Amino acid sequence: MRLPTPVTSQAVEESDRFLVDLERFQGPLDLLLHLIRSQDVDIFDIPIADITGQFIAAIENVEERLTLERAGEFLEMAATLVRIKAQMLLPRRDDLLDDADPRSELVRRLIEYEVFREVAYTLADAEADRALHRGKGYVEPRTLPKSSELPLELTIEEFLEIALSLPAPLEKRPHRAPVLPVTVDEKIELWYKALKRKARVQFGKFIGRWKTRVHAVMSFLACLELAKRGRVVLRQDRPFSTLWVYPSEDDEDS
Amino acid sequence: MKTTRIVEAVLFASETPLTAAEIARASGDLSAKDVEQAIGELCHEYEAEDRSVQIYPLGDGYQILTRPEYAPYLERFDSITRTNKLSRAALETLAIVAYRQPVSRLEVEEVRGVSAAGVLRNLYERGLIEVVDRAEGLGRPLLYGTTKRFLDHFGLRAVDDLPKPENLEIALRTEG
Amino acid sequence: MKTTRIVEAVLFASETPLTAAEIARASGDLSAKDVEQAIGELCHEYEAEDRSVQIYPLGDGYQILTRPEYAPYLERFDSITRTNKLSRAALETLAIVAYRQPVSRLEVEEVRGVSAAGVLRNLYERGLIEVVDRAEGLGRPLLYGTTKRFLDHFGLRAVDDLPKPENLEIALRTEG
Repeated sequence: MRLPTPVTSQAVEESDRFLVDLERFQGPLDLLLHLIRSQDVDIFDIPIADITGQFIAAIENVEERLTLERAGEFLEMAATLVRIKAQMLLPRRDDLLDDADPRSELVRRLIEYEVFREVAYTLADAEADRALHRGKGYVEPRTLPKSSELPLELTIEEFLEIALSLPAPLEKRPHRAPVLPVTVDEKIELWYKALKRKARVQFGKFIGRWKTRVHAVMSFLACLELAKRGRVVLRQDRPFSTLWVYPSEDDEDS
Repeated sequence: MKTTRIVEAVLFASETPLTAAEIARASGDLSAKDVEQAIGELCHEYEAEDRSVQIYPLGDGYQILTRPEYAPYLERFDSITRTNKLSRAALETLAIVAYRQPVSRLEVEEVRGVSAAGVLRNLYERGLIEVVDRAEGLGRPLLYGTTKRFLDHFGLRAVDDLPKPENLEIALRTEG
Repeated sequence: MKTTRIVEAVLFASETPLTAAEIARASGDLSAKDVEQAIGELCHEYEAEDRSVQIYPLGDGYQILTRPEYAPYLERFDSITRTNKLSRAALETLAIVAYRQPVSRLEVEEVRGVSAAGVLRNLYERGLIEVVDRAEGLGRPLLYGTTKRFLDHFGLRAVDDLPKPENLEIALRTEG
């Protein structure tokens, strides 16, 4: 992953001073701020060509040490810088407003990030200060008995009294397989009935009358059985689309 | 820094008794004897100022503990009393698990009407309940049952030895 | 029993910050206001007697902690709770969450210019941030906010204790 390096020779020489350990930096904004702040340039008038060159030089040298994700973050910023640099080279129209400076969005992000970077330092100080205050339990116990090893303070009377105070047990839900309330044959009869009056029946509508799954399953099995017997034709245009049940052409005769 | 104050800080920060030799680890300049002496001074000081804590010798060590007369005030805080007495919520949950096992968290919550996750974890950590199975169905929830420790505590051989719910009242009357 | 002593006993026995209202639970005769007043008196007393501990406000509660000058003595003991210092990535992310809460992962990533998923998960697991809401719109992203534990970790009473961005030195520099 080589970068295009359209950098002036002067910038390349300059950049030697900014060979930096990228691990130190939290990301492309952090590195960029470092380059800007360490040279005392005006953040509102960033010398974009120089800074771009330094930025690319800084990440080029350590590129292979970065994970793909981190490298991507730095490369994205490099691309942004190159784009801004290109825009700066375009002739500016007179009626252009100040805030149309191609750098303005970058400046906004840099300042925003710098504020939070500063807050992070404040937090680090607060953390260090708080860490000097130790609460109870800081000194590691010699042998803290596990609660599963401590003797339990509970009598059978206390336990039973609680058990008695509980609401009556709900009816135990049966865990055995339910006796099937419906049969395939019964559903076949219902299909015949439904199809007698209509040219086609929507499967979903047919089973919608019953709430439980067993009805749907039995209805479907009945359908398959009828199709096998050549009594119905099943049609579904796409997976998961409506399933239509048609009486077979010759069904009228039977 | 005064030795008494260093010893006080160390004793405060420890939850368990520390021996004088252990406390002396706080500073290279301290001997166990210095610590013993400082503890004596602190005891007098706490006494004179009628403080709510005192330094008690426990085993071969020392620990700062609240004075017994403050125990009633502390009993109101479940979180800070460190006895192995079960809370009402824990007892109810244990009773449900004992009588309905194997039982899921959801079933416990249905009976008690409140979230049971914390209480179940607590009972689990105390070794009173354990995961005995997973239910069929959505998410295959864990099913809890009581442990051998639970049975041992009540001198029962099996869960079936627990009085039947319908006999509970009798059991209470006869044993109570 | 004097109120100050009851409050002292309760604070002493707790390992975490307690609010005045929580401390007041110790006795039916106590109000949160009584507790606040007692804490004020105890602070003066500990100050006057040059004790090694003091009562510190943390979040909306209070906790007895050792004074900073005794930290070096306690360092010499093994500790289970020795605080792991947070990384810069974690601190920056926390700063953004603290000021912008409720805030989404995407917003954090936009400000820092780097991926935030790992850091946010880490902060969440440490209990320093929590999910406070879901945003409207595509995918209804989670919105994060800081926790009580965040305040405790940094010794803050409230998020407002953090410096206002406009008061930071940096803001002056950019305007100059």
